[in-house]
Amino acid sequence: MSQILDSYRGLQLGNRWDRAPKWFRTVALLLVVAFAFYLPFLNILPFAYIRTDLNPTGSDWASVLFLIVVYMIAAVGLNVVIGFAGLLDLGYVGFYALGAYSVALFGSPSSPVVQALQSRFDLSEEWAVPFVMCIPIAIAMSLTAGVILGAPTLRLRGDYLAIVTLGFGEIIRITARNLDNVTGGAAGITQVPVPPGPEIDGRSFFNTIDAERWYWLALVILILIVWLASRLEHSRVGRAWLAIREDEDAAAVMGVAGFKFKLWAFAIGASVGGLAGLLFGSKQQYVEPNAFMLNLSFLFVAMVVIGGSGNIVGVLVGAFLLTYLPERFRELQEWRPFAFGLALVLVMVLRPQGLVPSRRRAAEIEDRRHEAEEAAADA
Amino acid sequence: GTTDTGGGSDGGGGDDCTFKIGAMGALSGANASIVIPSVDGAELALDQWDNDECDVTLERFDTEGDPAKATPVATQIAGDESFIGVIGGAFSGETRATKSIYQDGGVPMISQSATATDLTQEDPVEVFHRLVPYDDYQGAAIAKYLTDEVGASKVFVVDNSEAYGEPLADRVEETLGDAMVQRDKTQVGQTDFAPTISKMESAKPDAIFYGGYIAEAAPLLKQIRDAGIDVPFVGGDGLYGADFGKAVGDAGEGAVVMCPCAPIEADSTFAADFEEAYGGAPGAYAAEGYDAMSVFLAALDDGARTREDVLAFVNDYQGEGLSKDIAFDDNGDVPAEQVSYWAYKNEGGTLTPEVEVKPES
Amino acid sequence: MDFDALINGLDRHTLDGITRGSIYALVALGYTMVYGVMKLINFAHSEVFMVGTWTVLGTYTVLGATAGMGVGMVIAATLLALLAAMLASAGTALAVERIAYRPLRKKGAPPLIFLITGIGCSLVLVETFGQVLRAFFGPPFGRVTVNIPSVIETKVVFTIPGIDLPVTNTRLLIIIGAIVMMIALDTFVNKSRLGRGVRAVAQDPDTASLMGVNQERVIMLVFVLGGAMAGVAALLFTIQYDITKFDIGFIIGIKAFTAAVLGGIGNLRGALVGGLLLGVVEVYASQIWDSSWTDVTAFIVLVLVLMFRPTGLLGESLGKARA
Amino acid sequence: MLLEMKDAVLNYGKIQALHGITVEVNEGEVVSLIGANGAGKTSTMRALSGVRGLSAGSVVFNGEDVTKMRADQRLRKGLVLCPEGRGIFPGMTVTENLNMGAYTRKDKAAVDEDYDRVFGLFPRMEERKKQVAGTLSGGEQQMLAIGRALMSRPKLLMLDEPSMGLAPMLIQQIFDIITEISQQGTTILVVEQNAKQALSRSDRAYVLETGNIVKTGTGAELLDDPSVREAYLGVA
Amino acid sequence: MPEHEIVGAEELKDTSDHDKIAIETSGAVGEVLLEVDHVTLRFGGVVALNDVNFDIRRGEILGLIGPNGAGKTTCFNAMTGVYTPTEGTIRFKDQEIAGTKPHRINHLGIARTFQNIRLFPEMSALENVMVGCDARHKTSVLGVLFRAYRVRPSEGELPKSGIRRSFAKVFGISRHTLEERAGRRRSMELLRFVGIADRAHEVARNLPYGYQRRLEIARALATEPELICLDEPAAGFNPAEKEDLMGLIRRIRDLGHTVLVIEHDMKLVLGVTDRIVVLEFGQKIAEGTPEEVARNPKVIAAYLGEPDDAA
Ligand SMILES: Nc1ncnc2c1ncn2[C@@H]1O[C@H](COP(=O)(O)OP(=O)(O)OP(=O)(O)O)[C@@H](O)[C@H]1O
Ligand SMILES: Nc1ncnc2c1ncn2[C@@H]1O[C@H](COP(=O)(O)OP(=O)(O)OP(=O)(O)O)[C@@H](O)[C@H]1O
Ligand SMILES: [Mg+2]
Ligand SMILES: [Mg+2]
Repeated sequence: MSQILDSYRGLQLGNRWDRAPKWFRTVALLLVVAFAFYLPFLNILPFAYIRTDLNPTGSDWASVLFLIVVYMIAAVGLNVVIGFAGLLDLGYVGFYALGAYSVALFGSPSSPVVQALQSRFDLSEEWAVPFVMCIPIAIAMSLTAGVILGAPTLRLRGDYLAIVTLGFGEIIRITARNLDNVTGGAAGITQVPVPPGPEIDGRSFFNTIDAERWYWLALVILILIVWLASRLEHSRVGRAWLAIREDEDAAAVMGVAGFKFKLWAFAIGASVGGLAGLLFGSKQQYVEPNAFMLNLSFLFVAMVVIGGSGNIVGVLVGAFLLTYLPERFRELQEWRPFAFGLALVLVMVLRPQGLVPSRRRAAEIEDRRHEAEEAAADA
Repeated sequence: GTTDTGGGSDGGGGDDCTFKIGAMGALSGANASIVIPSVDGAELALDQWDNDECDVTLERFDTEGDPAKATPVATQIAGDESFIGVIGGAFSGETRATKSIYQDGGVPMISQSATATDLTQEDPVEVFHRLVPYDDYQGAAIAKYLTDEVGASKVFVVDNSEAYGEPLADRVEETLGDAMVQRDKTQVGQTDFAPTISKMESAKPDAIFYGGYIAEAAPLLKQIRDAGIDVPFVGGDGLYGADFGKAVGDAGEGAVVMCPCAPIEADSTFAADFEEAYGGAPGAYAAEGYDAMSVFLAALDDGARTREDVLAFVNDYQGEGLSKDIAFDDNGDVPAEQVSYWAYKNEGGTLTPEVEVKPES
Repeated sequence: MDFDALINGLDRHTLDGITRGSIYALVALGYTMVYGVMKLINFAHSEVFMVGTWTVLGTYTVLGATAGMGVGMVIAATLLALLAAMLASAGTALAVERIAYRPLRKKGAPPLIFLITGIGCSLVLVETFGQVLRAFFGPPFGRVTVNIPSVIETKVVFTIPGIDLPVTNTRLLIIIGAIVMMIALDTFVNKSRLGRGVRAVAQDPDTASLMGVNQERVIMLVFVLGGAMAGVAALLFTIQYDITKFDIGFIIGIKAFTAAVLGGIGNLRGALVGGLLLGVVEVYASQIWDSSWTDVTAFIVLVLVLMFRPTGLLGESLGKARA
Repeated sequence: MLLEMKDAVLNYGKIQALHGITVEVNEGEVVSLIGANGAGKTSTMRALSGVRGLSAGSVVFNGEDVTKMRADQRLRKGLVLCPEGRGIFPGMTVTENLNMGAYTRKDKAAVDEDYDRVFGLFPRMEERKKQVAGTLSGGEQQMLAIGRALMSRPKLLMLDEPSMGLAPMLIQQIFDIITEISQQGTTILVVEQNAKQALSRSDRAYVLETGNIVKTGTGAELLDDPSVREAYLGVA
Repeated sequence: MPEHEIVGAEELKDTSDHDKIAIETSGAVGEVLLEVDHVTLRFGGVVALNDVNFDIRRGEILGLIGPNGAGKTTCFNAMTGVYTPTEGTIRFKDQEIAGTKPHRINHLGIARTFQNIRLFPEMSALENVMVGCDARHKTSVLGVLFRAYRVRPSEGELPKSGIRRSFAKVFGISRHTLEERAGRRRSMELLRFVGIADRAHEVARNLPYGYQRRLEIARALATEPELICLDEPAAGFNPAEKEDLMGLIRRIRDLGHTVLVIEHDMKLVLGVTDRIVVLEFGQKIAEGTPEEVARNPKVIAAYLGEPDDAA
């Protein structure tokens, strides 16, 4: 019973938000954004309890925030694929890896690719592709990969696509590991470039110590991506995705070019994933194939689903919780994976519509649940 | 870049001697068993430390061996002035990802087990030191053992395609030269090695080297023996640990594990103390962990009270450790002549020291 | 690239591949059955297999079985281990269904949610052996590789004449075991009344219930059968490889799922074909290159197959109506 | 009385489809249920067959309270629904579909007899024995669905719009078959839009409007009822 | 962002205005619009269509009837790109369309409904129709993302309030926004046209059967088809409802669409069509005006049976 109440409460909150006057929504949104920017310095009790460095063995709060935002970006991108277009992508980590590897391969002076370019064109040993140029390269590489993967496989239905994408993710990782003389092999690539910026106190602006600057950078990108993604959702594109998800054949007969829209979803998801990977690789200044294991793909999917697939706010919440909680509760130590698994099961069983579901999904599930309840005549 | 919220200590300058030392590595997850004993060893060194003036605590930071989890930890440690040193990283990947952070923060590191060559040879940083010899040396020692002790002239070299096994096997291959007949690769998580076995059957080696971890070595060795290939089997320090004998069972009888770790006498005080504190024989790199901590503690004994002091002290340190005589060269490595390699033979499920090997330097 | 090595020992590599693939096939059955009926990838199935391997270890330990026992003892221990593994795996599968899937079904949740609870369950089971049981009972539980006594000693039983290919008893057992189980299951589903019920629920649960099929029973049956097959796979696996580990299921699970898709998920015979093919492709690939490229090759073969046969080699057993 | 549904309430989420209706069917009768789109006819059938549970009310069949029984349990008691939209198994062949109809039956010989009976009624099905049912035309699927329902030898056969999508000739045929089955001793409850046909062949009928029974009487009575004529027979 | 504002609430009051949803046609009434030319379609051994020939003329209502399994739906499927004919060609406005992708055929101007309703069940009625409208919209995915394509708005399209008004005056309004608005308006209009505007915001799954059938028609109309194909639109309707539907079909024609309708209800077919084509066993057995067909002995034997006494 309490569950029903809960989900209604969730709904009502959304409704109230919709009904609130426009100025109120704008101001509230601005406040939230401002608070997000202030977060790394949050030091007022009791709010400061959310920090991850309270525990003596906790990790740096701003760095964790950065990682959270990077995963949020990835999750928002994956949500376009899973939540909007309804394509199950279990290899999203592949695009994330491509983004990270692009900036490393082209931007790091110690990458075999850059070294080959140096000797080919007689460049100095410090030369590498500047960071700013690496951004379009990363996006282009992951986007191309998305299209190359999508074009032959998007005709496949549902779960066939899942296994093919899963394979793709593995192919990327294994290839990166095996091609020693291109990617640095299992040892990876160091000296990945950072974004340019003024020097402060003899350190570059984006350095390893002042993680909050990285966080702010990622946050700006996240806001941009969220803004663009929500534009897609409430447009003919979002509608087309929804229609394809519900009945692809009928949609085709109604003039929806199913393949084209699915490919777009894939391409958009891929480039956002690549962007997230780029941020990650650059901050870390080091990429290695083991950072892109299959588990990360599952984690991304879990972020999208647990928060409420299809709803951007839900996905943000999902990404936040799944990244934040294990960091916050470090004292559980080696019990963390167990607790994590248990939490996944419990949360989903208790709230199958996700923590912050899209209203459409919530209503759908609510209805179905009533039906199912009544159908279960044998209580 | 962090505001000091919770950490009660106002560490840093003055004569006040309240400090923390971080230990960073995979304390949970699949690889934890390789790391935890070394941190326990460090803890033991701290417990046994006799100093009234200073109050030092060891903080264990779990990275799951994942560089992405290690960087926030490193930033945290670097940003908290009360940390005057770090033991770790335990693995090479996380060390690569974090050493520039520690360098920026000026935090001295002593790694108990990161062996990748490039860490000190390609882009060394001042703060990084390690107590284990790097892969090149290890590979050379293994190759020497194979040719000199085993007397092999046709070695079959296998690695696990990972950052640990691959460079090690590369180095073994390089040193062996013509004495290697064939090279093959396996994957982490693989259980069926039929393709490798069939390659071995046609190559007819007189010894086999495997650069990888126990999980794959156990079924591999079992399948080698099942196929009737009865030549000596040698592994790197990835197989060093009490688990090896248990995992491989009867098939592992006589297999050799090479480790840059001197045998700890079962009746030594360290072994006994460790047993008492942690309820088991000292595991992988326990002695190295102990030594790393001892170096830091010696710095405090010496009056070092800041990171710079400690770093300077570590750089110049010379002394006798549990695992070896300790001194660091300019790159942060222990000079080759101080390192000893030991071949341990698996006898009835336990690794017993067989012979010491010195690679030519 | 070394095609010579492949061609020279083609017979032998094929046998190796079939052995490897037999186990994939048995595990793939669990994926395929659950998928066929519930349109759901049971992510926890890999752990159903893992529990089976531990059960074999447990049974041997309890019986005190070791290498080199008499023939009678060996047969008895193996059969007992088989029974125990089948029961334990089936029980685990059923438990997963009860805890993670049934409540969702009652609430009419979309398929993605099942995926996540499946992943969650998988993690819980893995950690149960890697952490929880270790905390309470210590070794052999934990994150280390554990040896399982080779109760059946590997021996060459005969040599295939003409090509001079030795076949060992364990291999023979694995291949024959897998094929026999497949045929039995296939016959059951296609010929028996209950099997027809399974297929009916797969196609239209509501109408199936109008025909007198008890949907819940069918779903339970599917999990039990899939679980039992994973138990068989677990025994055969331990006979051949002699080890287990808390996360032993992960890779085999992914391979088996790939095999199921390759053969046409939802199709029992497809699981066999897909499993064997995958095994053979992998072994061939490790001959041509080395094992570090097997997964890449296998996935590329999968994509190629799906491009020409979008529903796998044998297609889905469930026809699709249009317009 | 063979079947009695009392004060049945059925909800779909927030939508209430049945507002407490009472329906009775006596042994041997043909009873029809007519009403506009969305009146709740299908919902009534679902509730009777057990595909959907009731929020309130009860169903008694053959003297036994079946309110809490699942659909498959009710089927075993002889309460069989041939659902709206046919609900055939698209991936099974025609024969296998018919087989499913006999899922709960053990009397092999009688089952074989029933095959012949069904093929006698629908020769088209015999021609298409091996065809996958999903590719049958709309009307063919309807025949299959009715045939399959007959295979379970129902005590009470419930048909939801059996004539939907059928060619005129076939509609005649279907109604003839319904009469025939009824004469062979099966009680029938039928939902129909083709009210004229249905009423003229029924012993009794109910008129459903937005989830309520608004009229009931013998078929002939309702055929003559002016409001029924206007609303459901298209005759002013 | 609200998922559905209550658009058109005030518009609902004024009566339906056909001009707003009438389509522009590009040819003269009576010319051949679609030509089915010797089409044969086999599924393995089953010959679903056997050398079928007929054409549809602009502006007419053509009935397609025949016994169950005669191949009527298959014929639709071939015309809308779901199936490709084994032999023969289908020309629409003199263009070969056999084998073309369904969505392309839709863009060319053919829309359809389905025999077993296939709406987008979780979308509201309005959204279902908007998907149809989108078929005629031009904004690309990038256009939606960046909204760079700006259009100078007419006075009526300008926002009322100050800042946004001046902004729109200077920078124009993105084509996407304008299309979106137009789509909503048109969809609402269409819902009203088929008579289900009162439940525009309800999820399609929850609509009563009759509403769903009409919603399918509205959705098909939204793609502005020159030819609309209705597959048994009256199935499951009672006589009174069928009467309404006949009116609706005529009004659809009046908007400028050409209509092809499959139906088993002879009263409806005879009452509404201009011409009828009869199929049996995949072959055309008759063609002509309703009167001719109803008298044709072949048709009576194969399909109608003895003179129909149904109401
Ligand atoms: N699955 C469902 N979910 C929600 N509402 C439903 C569902 N099925 C039916 N309804 C609603 O319940 C009411 C009764 O529907 P029902 O299908 O019983 O009508 P019916 O009399 O059979 O109509 P028809 O002649 O169209 O078949 C309708 O308003 C319908 O919209
Ligand atoms: N995909 C398919 N595979 C095999 N046979 C098919 C397929 N689709 C249709 N058929 C067959 O083709 C014939 C024509 O079917 P179609 O659906 O066109 O009939 P119809 O005229 O629409 O009949 P109805 O009025 O009953 O809907 C039928 O005999 C059907 O079984
Ligand atoms: Mg109905
Ligand atoms: Mg049809």
